[in-house]
Amino acid sequence: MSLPLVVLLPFLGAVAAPLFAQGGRTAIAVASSVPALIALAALFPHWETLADGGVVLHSYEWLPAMGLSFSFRLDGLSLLFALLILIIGLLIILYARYYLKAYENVGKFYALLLCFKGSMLGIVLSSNLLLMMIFWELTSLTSFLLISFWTHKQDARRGARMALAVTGGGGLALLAGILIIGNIVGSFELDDVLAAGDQIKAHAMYPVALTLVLLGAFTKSAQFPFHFWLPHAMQAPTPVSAYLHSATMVKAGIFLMARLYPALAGTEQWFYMVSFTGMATLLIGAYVAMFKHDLKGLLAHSTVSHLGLITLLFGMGTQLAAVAAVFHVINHAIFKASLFMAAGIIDHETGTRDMRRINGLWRYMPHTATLAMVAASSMAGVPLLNGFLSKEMFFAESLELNLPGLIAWLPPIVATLAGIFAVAYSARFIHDVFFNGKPVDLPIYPPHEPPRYMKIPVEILVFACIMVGLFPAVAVGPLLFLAASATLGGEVPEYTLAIFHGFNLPLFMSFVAFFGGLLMYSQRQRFFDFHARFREIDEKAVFENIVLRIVDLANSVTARLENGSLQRYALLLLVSVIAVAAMPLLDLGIFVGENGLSPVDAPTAIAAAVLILCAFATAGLHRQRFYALVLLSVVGLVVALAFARFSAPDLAMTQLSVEVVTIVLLMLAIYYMHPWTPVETPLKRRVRDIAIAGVAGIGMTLVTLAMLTQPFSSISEFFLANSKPGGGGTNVVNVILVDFRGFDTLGEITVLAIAALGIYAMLKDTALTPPPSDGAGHAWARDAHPLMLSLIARPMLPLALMVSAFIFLRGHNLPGGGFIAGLITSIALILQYIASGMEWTEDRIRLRYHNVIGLGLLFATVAGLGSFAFGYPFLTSTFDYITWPVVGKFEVASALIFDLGVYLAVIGATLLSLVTVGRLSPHSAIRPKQEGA
Amino acid sequence: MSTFAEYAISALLLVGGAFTLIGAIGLARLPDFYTRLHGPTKATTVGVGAIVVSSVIYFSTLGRGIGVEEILITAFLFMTAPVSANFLAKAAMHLEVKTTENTRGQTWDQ
Amino acid sequence: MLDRLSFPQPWLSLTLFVTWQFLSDGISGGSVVLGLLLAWGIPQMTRGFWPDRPAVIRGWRAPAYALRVLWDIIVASVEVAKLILSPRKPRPMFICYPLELDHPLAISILVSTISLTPGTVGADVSDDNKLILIHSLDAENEQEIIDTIRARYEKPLLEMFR
Amino acid sequence: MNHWLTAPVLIPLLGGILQAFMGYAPISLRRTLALATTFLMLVSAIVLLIMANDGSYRIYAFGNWQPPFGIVLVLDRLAALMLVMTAVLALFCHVFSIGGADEGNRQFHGLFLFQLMGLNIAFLTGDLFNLFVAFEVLLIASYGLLMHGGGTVRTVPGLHYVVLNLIGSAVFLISVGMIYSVTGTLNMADLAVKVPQISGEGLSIVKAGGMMLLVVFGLKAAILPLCFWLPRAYSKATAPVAALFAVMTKVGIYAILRVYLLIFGDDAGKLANLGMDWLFPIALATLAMGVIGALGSGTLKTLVAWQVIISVGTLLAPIALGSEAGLSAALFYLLSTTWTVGGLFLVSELVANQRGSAKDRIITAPKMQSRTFLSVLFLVGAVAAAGLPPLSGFFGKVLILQSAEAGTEMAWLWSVLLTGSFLTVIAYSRAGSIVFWRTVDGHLNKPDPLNGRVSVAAGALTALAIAMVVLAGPIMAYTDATAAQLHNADAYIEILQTPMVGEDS
Amino acid sequence: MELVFALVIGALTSSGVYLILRARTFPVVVGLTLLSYGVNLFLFSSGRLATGQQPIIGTAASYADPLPQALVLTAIVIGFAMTAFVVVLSLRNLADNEDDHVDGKQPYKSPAPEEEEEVTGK
Amino acid sequence: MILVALYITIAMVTLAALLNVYRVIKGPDAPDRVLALDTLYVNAIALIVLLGITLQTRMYLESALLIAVMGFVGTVAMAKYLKRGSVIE
Ligand code: NA
Ligand code: NA
Repeated sequence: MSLPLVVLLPFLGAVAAPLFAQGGRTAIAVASSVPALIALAALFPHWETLADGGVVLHSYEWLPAMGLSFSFRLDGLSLLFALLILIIGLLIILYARYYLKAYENVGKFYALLLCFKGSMLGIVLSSNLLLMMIFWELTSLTSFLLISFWTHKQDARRGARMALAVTGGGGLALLAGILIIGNIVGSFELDDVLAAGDQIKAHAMYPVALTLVLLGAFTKSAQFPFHFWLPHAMQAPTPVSAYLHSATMVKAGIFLMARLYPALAGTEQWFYMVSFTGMATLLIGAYVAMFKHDLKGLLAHSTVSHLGLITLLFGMGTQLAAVAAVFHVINHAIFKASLFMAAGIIDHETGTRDMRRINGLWRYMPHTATLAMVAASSMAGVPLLNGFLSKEMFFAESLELNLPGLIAWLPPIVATLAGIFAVAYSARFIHDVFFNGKPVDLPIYPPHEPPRYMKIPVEILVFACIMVGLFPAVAVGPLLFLAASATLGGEVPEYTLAIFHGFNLPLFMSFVAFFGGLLMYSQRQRFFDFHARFREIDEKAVFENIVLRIVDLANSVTARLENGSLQRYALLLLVSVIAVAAMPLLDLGIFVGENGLSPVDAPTAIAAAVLILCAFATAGLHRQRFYALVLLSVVGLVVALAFARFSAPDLAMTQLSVEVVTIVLLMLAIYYMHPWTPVETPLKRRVRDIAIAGVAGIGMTLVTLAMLTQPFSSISEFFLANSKPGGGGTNVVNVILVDFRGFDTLGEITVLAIAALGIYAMLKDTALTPPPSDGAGHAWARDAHPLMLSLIARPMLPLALMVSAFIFLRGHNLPGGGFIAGLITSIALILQYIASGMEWTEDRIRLRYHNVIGLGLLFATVAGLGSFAFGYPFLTSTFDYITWPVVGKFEVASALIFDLGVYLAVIGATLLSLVTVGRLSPHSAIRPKQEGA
Repeated sequence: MSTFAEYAISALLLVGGAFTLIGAIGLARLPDFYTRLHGPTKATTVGVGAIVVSSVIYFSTLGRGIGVEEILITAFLFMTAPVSANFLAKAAMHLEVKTTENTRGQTWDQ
Repeated sequence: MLDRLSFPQPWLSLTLFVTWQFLSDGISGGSVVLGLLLAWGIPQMTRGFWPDRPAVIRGWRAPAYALRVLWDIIVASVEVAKLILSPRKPRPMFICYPLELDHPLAISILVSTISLTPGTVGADVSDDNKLILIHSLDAENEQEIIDTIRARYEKPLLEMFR
Repeated sequence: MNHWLTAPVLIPLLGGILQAFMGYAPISLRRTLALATTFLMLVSAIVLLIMANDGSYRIYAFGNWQPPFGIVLVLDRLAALMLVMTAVLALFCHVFSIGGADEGNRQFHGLFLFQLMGLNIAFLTGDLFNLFVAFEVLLIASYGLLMHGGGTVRTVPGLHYVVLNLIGSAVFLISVGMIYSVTGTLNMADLAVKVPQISGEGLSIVKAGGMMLLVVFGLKAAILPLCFWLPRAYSKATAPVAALFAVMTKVGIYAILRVYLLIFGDDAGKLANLGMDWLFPIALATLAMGVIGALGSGTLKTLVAWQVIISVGTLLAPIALGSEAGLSAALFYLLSTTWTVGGLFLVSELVANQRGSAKDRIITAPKMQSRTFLSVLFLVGAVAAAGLPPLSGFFGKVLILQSAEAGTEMAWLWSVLLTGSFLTVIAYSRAGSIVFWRTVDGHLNKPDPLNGRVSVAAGALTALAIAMVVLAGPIMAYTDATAAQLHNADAYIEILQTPMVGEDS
Repeated sequence: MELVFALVIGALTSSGVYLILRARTFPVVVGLTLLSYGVNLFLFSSGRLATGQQPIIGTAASYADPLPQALVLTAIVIGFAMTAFVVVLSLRNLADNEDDHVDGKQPYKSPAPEEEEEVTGK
Repeated sequence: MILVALYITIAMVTLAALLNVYRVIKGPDAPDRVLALDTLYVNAIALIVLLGITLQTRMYLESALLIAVMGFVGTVAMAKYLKRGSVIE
């Protein structure tokens, strides 16, 4: 339980910390250090187990399907890192207490810091690679938020986004790599993976996996060419940069290499990828650090360089190198943390980090200076300090590489060269800051020592530098041993943590580095001049430009594709349809099925010819809009005739009534539109459209032809057989509509209702001014409701109502039904609107069409619900033949109530739509003449 | 079916067809809108009326009852034809549709 | 409340009832009941739509008038047919017909009649209901047509609506 | 027969009817009733989920007519999952809308409920033509909702959306005609029986029909090249509507799953796995297009709208590969992405309301009100959407990645998906840092403070990304079972044998 | 007969498709209507063509397939609802953009990149 | 005999319909087209009735009745549009 606790605590702390923000910085700092303290306490008891070469495992099932488990693992390596994270974390908290200003959002700061710490602990303690992956990306996220803590600073935001992009992106690569490894091993549990090293290396996917994993590691620990994000991460408050650069974040990549060392290392690919990347990073980092005028900039690049060193060591693949690497991890963490804090103090007290302005601080803050100088010397690799030991080991290892021919000299030379630079920039850090004359107009003058407690963390770390430097075996020996053995997976080579190994080549290299460095610093001006020839590139700007470039590109691509043209979209849709249908239809070709063609009678042929002619005419003459409408109604009429001709009386009637309503609606519309359509699309486009239309038409023709001549049998036999006995009606179509497939009809009238409500809502507050005259310039006639029409219209209403009743009642047995009846009633009412006007009509029929619609839907639904009472499913119809005295025998069918619902819904929807559009008319307020007459 | 009925039906059919056709011919070949208006309002109406009546007789002789639908249709046609004609004429006058040169008298402006 | 039970337009109710009996094939108890229901309900619903009823309608004169019109229609159609088929050009004419009728219903009946009968179409009625514009397909002289219409149709209508 | 199956249809229907009557009732009453309806719908959906979890098929034969003759509702795990997903999303959107978005149009709640009815029918129906009707119901309602909110910005996108879908409906009918003309049936189970028996020219006709159907569903799902209508339509819609529309594209995906696994599944003889070979590259292309769009978007809502397209691609890729694992992964991701995107639409709206004239445009503006709250919501949403740990999106994507068997498909899927995620991260971080962090001096004329309803709705919907992680175990178990059930078409076909009420079984 | 019918459907489809691809709302609406006529006829004919076999029990010796007829009836109604909606939507478009172009004649412009450039402070 | 008469009549009515369509397309003025359309509707009634007689069924008579009604309403609406612009006001 203790391991999950260690990881979980900081997150809990993150939730709790902000609550202490009110209590001031001290309160929150104390609160925030509690988790770390508990964590340390929790880890302590495990020391025994580890010392006996054991491993602590706490594992809980989570998502076996995914291979993801809540398993944590404590061994030497994870212990080492955990301790670094926790202890340095504690010092950072203390340091930040004094670094942050009272007015800053300390709650947010500590919360984020703790989240970050928790994520780091998660990485080093997870025993499940997927779990580790989760924490890995969490560090990217939390560091993103930490670096951009001062959100008002542009550089901070950019630096943060860059860090996120690089490390987060690398994380995705790592994810892929881990998934492949898990795929090979068949498990994501660390033990299985580490045990399956040979299997992994033998696998075909090994190179891919390795590359992806290394991408993750290199991006995280700022290896060339991904190093550029790290220096910009120092835009974060100094406590954060100190933490990120020394113990955490960048060390995550290193940790990953150490962690997976047994699984992945020891191959050609590993050697070349890792060591050469390391070498490049080592050199470049060291070189650039030399020329940074920004204090933190110098340190940041030195971090890059040291990370390169560690990577190179891992890359060498020898066991001793690995040991050296682990050792340098410790040392670098210690001196780099202290240096950053020192830099922070200087920044804090002088108000700048520009070394060209900061001079001679020795006089103002001797105490801080001493600490910084010791740490810097350790960074330079001066004997008797911890930095020296691991660097010495490194030099030694660089000679052990048995590379072919001259290349064998490359590592030692690079190592020495980097050493020289390291000494040089360390010297600069000491001399240029604390001596080198007087300060140049510092923002804060005179600078003085920081608050007492702000120095304590630095003092502790510097003390560690010296201790490790003088008594390595005592100070870190056991820990190093455990870590190394964990890294190497058991056997640890012979190594001695002595200060002096006698006069040998490594020692000589150290001397060269030391004095070369001093020489180089003394001659710095030459180098600066030389360096000044190359113009410095600002990675942030480059990154930002790349992002902007990408965004612009995306923008233009999007604009080109998503260009807001319906014609384009419709074209794409239609072409897609044609494209997918083309292949099957092409093998179909002109196919006439075994039923063959039946003879054509002249009237049908002529009617068809008329329809085709008018359809094409509608398309061809669509610019004269009224003309197009007339042609359209001819088409509609012939379609209705076709339905009648081919045995569908109900359809014929429906088509007729729907068509006329549509036409009326369209006429209501073109009143407000231009009477003709302008010529806009160029001829080429029109020709293309004609081609597409042609293809579509031909396709439909072919399908229809093939379809109609194929023999056929369908489920309809059932409907014909059961319509009368089961549905109580002889009009099978109607029985299907109200019974067999009543649910479709319910949906259909719902659509009608929604459409009407939507139309009403859409036009509620729309104002349209119609053109004062028609296309030919005739002003519209004044007389709205001519005498004869209004006279003839009125007697028609009762007749129409009776016809509706007739059509409605017979619908179940003969052509007709609620829908057609409804349309007839609607048409009759519409005629009243046309003849006598809206106002006049609505004075006489007080119907709120919304309610009619609602009533219709309600009737239909209730009719369906009725059957629940008898335990039958929704829409189960019942019918019976009842005999009443006078009336005699007659049929009552529940379906009739359903059909009544249809009837009402149709009336309500149709009229609501038309009336809503009618209301747009500016005349709609004018009272018709008839009122007076 | 009695031969008389047959004669009557056939006659009505032919007469109806003829009138319908003539009405259409009028619509097709008369010189201007106002003259074309006459064909449909009279000939076509009568023609279709005749056909519908023949249908009445036909089905009643088949013993399918007297078709009131047909009667409604006829009544409806006779009621509406003049109204449509009147209304279209008004529309035409409003649009100042040209009359043939030999037309006497004036249209009213609407 | 009582008027709700009455038959506001008896003639309409009668028409509806009779038509319904025809529509529902064969008179049965059911058809009678339903017919009565409709004959009562529909006028109730549509009562507002009827034009103000004429002072007096002498209904019994209507059939005679109808028959005459029917006959004239047939004659008219034959004449129009002849004219349409004959090669000679028609001699169209717009005629203003001064009205004696004043009841709107009567006027529209007259106009309908004119439209259905000898080569004439009732093209328009003046806003003050005093004039009808008639388009004659093939007219020799104006007065003749006016007189015919007056004698054959307007007089009987005047009789009916007084 | 179990009447519960009709609840998700009848509850919103009756609620909608009520709304139609209550046009002039006080808004508080209408709101209460509407919200109650949505809540009841959620309850019924959960009940159905529990029922469906026993892995059996339940059918409901309307009018007590034996399938394939009558229309049936079929409840299985997938249907139940879609129902719950929709109901949850709907509830939060509805709550949000009551924060004020529903004002100015009395039809809003009616349309909203009818839309839900249409969605639920689509998820439950076992009849191809009834699926068409369901589509029409939810479409017509969506047209109305899309136009809700006044102003002129929605008109043109709305028009495009409507016209394209009308074309789609026409194509749908043609496909139904083609399929019926050969098989002579409309019931999906019956189709699954009949399709394998087709031979000769009938084959080409049904094949053409099936492919056209795929295009129709593709249009609904907004796959490339049929996705360009979506960004403007969604980004211009009122927030709760846009959020609800997060489920609309999923209807298309659902239809693809249902029809192409059942009717054109592995056992469909010559028509087995119809169109799936096309679907995979298209899915990846769609994903890529979505990412490009997201990178180029100028407003938060547009960004989220493109995210919809990204998720469509992400979903369809594993579905096209057709493995059971892939299907399960897709279903998990489906839940995650639908809710996340919905939440992000709501958050964007809140942001837009706080930034004065800058609205949700990704440009510098004066510091907004309640920035911390909103930025946290956005962060959570973005992390979930981009598929970063530790939120649900990450799990969905990992499952999808794991589901691909080694081979070229895997290479393609992985590279496109991961590169996509990478660029999405860039897009979100950029948008977020500009909108929330980069501020100019000057202050906004006091925007109306966030009211409780909208904050809760947006917060809760976004927080589902966390809840899903906590419940990842049971959810995955369910999706696995669902995938297994979907791959066993024979069991579905047996619904044809279900006895009707009054028959002795 | 079948060929004639097929040609009719083809004609309706192609004229519909052509009009749908126009730039103004009115032709698009007309096109959709034509297309829906064609589609309805097609769906109707998926039950094959029959003469004088109206599916009304007792009025014919054999009956045409009633199911497609019922489907088409539903389709017609839905089609009508949709047409009505799109007609009104085009009116709304006309009202909002003083133009009946399907794209509202409002060139969409995504915010220009310089608008997104970092602008610091004032 | 009826059959012969029937076929002749059908021929005549179909021809008439063709002439109407000719006028619809020829115009020249909008009223001409509407008039022709109206006449076409009336002819359609005749065709339906004739179809009914040919098939010896009354099932299509309601369609004929509806054509009469719809034709009239359509014509009226179009005429009103030509004259007044706003059909419903
Ligand atoms: Na200096
Ligand atoms: Na339509």
